[in-house]
Amino acid sequence: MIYMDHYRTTPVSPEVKRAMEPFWSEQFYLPVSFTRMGTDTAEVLDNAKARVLTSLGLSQGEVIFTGGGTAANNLVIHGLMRDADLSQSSLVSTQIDHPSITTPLEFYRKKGAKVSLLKVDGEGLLDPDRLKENLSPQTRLVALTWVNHTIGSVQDISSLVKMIREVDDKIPVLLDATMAVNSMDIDMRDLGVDYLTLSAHKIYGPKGMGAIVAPRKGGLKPTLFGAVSESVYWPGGENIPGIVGLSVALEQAQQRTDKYSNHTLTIREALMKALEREIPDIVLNGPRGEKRVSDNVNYSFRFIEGESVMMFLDFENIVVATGSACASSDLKVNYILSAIGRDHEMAHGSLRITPGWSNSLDEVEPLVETLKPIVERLRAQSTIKK
Amino acid sequence: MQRWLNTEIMEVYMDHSATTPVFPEVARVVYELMTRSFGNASSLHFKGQQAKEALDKAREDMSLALGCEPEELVFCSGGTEADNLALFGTLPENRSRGLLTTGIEHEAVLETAHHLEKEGFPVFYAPVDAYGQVDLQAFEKLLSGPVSLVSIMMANNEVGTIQPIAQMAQMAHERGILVHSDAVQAIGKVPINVKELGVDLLSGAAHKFYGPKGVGFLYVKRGTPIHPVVFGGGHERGLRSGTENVPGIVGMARALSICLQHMKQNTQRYRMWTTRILKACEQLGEFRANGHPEQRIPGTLSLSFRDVNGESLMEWLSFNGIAVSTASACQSHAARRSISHVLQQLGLERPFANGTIRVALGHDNDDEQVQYFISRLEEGVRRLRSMNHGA
Amino acid sequence: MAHKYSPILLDHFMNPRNIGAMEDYTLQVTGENPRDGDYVRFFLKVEEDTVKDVSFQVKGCPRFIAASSFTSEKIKNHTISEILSMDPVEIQETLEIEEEVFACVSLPLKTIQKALLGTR
Amino acid sequence: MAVIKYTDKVLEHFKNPHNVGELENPDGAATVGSPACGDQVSVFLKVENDKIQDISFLSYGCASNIATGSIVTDLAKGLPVEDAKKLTWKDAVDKLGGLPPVKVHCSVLAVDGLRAAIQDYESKHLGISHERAVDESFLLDELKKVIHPGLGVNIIDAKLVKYLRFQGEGDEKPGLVEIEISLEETDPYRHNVLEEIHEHLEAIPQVQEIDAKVVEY
Repeated sequence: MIYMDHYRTTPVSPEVKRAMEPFWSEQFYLPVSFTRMGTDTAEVLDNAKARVLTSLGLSQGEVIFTGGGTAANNLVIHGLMRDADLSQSSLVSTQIDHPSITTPLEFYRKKGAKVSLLKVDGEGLLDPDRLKENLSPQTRLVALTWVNHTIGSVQDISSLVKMIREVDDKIPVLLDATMAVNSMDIDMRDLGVDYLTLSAHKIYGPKGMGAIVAPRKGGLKPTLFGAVSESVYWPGGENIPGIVGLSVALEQAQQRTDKYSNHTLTIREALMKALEREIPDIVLNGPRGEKRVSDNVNYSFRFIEGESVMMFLDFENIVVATGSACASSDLKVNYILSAIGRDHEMAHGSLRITPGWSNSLDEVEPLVETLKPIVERLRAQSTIKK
Repeated sequence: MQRWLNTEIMEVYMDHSATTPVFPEVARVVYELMTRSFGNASSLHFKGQQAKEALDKAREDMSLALGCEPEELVFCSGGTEADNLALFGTLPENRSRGLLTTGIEHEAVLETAHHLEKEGFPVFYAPVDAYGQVDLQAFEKLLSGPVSLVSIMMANNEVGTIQPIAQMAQMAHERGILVHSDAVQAIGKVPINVKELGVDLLSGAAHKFYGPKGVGFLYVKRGTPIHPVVFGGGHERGLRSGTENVPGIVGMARALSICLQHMKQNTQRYRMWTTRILKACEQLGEFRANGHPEQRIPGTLSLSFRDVNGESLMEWLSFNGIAVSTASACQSHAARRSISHVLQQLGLERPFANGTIRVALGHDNDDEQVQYFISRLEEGVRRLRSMNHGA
Repeated sequence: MAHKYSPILLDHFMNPRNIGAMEDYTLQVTGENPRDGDYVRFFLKVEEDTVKDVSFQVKGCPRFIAASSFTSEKIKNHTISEILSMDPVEIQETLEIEEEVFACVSLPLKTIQKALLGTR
Repeated sequence: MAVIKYTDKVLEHFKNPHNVGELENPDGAATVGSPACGDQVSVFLKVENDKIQDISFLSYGCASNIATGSIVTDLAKGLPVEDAKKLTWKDAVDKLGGLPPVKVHCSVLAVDGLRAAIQDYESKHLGISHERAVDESFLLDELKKVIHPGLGVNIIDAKLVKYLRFQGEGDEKPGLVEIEISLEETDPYRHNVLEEIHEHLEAIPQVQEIDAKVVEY
């Protein structure tokens, strides 16, 4: 089996699984004052928060554990917009940000806020000047996805944030770092963003867990209500095993970013070379080299549709992803590929191959050797010819 | 500190209304899905298919257990998120009509109701009797007000009283009003069929019925007008976006099916132990048992002792290895109330309210533990009373 | 943050010193916490301006019971002026209780000080 | 969640599709659908004494697109032309042991391709012109090819189309098609249905302008 769809989800690592183990049936109690069991659990939560802060280079700050990465982005956006005068508010992001950012922004556009989803260049990169043009005193939020989950483009966050701070250092900046945590060393002291969000199941942690990390407390208004225990933002019974799992996964990931990026980069480069050598009429989606994250490969295969390619690979126990509409939940063509200028046909024919820890260099050759005849065969029976 | 104790300490957990240990079988299932077939349910390939099949099976099993259709279940992170979606997702944008609830709801509904009031929604609180049951006459009158949603919990988390949900749902539906019920404390303990209850929305949380933490659901009857509050990739028919927590959901479904298998037997065990505990409390004198004598979640006891501080009694029990919770303390530092909003609403006199503990029996308790609990309770009450009036 | 009881506080709660009524007391005083009806009743034997003996009855939370017990131990064999100069903060720190969250901790000492002031 | 669960029959026809390829100088040929929408099928026919003597297809699309192309050509092979015309997409779906609702439109496309190839044969060899007057009933038949992916039923039978008007010669704006279609705001396929309506109607030369409004009643 060759699993190369780590951008969809990752297995929980053995260390994370071990760390979560005690909190299912032994130490299962919730943080309750003045009870031995409860105060022990409270310490576990404090350690988890400390682990998250130190992993991201902070000695203090706010950590909000949520029910997933999507929930984290929603909580920040709703938290900033709760009592804002929408007619005087402008929200800024890009056309290729993750749906958990663009869809809440669309929600506020319908309620009267000005929403600018900025164009990006053909490689998915945002030009700081274009961002600058769209900043105004009414800007309530700039939301950016650090690494694009489809084409692996890496936004130049430091220069983008520097430019925003020059214009107005009070504009809240949300940075979705979900696909950056594995490969990029994060130090939030120099990043200068107000809210960083991440999702545990993409970094070898448990599903159903996300987090918001902020250098300074306050700033958000609660938009989820209930019995406040550890956090006023995510009330109710805490997901102790999930929280411990996320914190250990994050700590592990940030301790091994160099090893991880080297490991995946060698696979990425080998795969790109082999594909471009073996299979004609393919086009890379997203940038090459430095501007592309180490663990993402995305090509459009002309004249054929992606779901069919994926199914054939599936039969050979090779797991990848496609941008084809036929495989998407709402039959819409991949908006990110459209945004970087790919026509529908190219978008339908795209494959996203994302290696992770479990992959090795010697999987590249069998993958390409299996893929080659599949592409040839589908092209032979295709209605469109070169 | 052990020197004055004559008996061995026994670890006894009796706070199952707060949270429960995960069934070992459930923990195994969650592991299996977390580490091996870890596919993402939304992906197409066979790794995703395995997760997808597991998710579909869990959705089917749970819908069978609750008496609804698979598509009528929206999975989310827990009871709190389910309650917030039920309320924020159905109330009309123009605030013309609002919410009818009670003063003894769990914070997940009550705090949301307070926020809705601040946002300009009309909110009405139906009165409850001394047992905590809704006064149906007053409820019916309130239904004629500007109400578009009724939200009343199926069973109270502090005193266990079960509400006449089916009757209230019928009355509300006569006026075209939607009905939501927070059934977090009832699921897995008493039989629930959403069609018989007649509710439009119903929420549950896995960690209350021996399932994993961080996962729950909202039942949304087909055709109920509801919009999402969490936006993104359009998962769960667009009502709750975000990658499905397949291991959590499958664990929840397995936990519910195990609870249903043991429900009859556990109910008998809890009833037997409840009678024994109440008898001992009567003998201690100056005692009140709160909540409805029959229509109450089996195994949930709210015990009030005059001239005893609930927090001290809890600490004494905790010191003896027994975990219960107290409704009377500034222990929940955030709330800093002296006695809980529920006991106040029930009109319990203050000297009793101050001396209240909640005991929630569970699957893992046994006779010996109950006997040990009774002996420690008796000693604790006598001891604390002796401290203040030299009994 | 979930608060935790310190070992010394638990000791005073589980083994309250000087608990019980007193027959031949010279002074009796009761302090009540209006919020939750907790109260403490001190029995003091005062001779030559010194508290020779003290005992108390109490109904309250573990912090309140511990504070009463610790106070009773602290004032024994001290002169009235020494007791009047005692600071409740010291009790709170020894028992490791965050005062701002649990104001009731200083009630026992203040009750005694008020009573002793009355005898001047 | 519209995650596709294929039957073994579908996978079989997908893995080893029958009748793939392009026939030399076919008696009838046609291409329907478009790569833009992710689905296209070309069908080629050889007819002898009114029977489909040979048939083949090419496809651009997903697994069900290929499988339906394969099954439809299997069903049509050897049939008299008149019977082949009566084949419906339901026959194809039943032969495949069922298709998820979201993939039913592929079987419609394959049958559409077969009928278009037959019409091409009839007009070239039998001089039958299939010029049908473009009016509301013609448009209704065209719109019956638009399947709602969530329901697996076409938007006409599903009673989603609430209003349809075609302005022909003599009306104020000849060539204008006005449609009102009822789709809920939270319907994930709202965008896809509108796109398919445009794709089908834009292929009709007489249609100059399409005004498709979404209503919620």
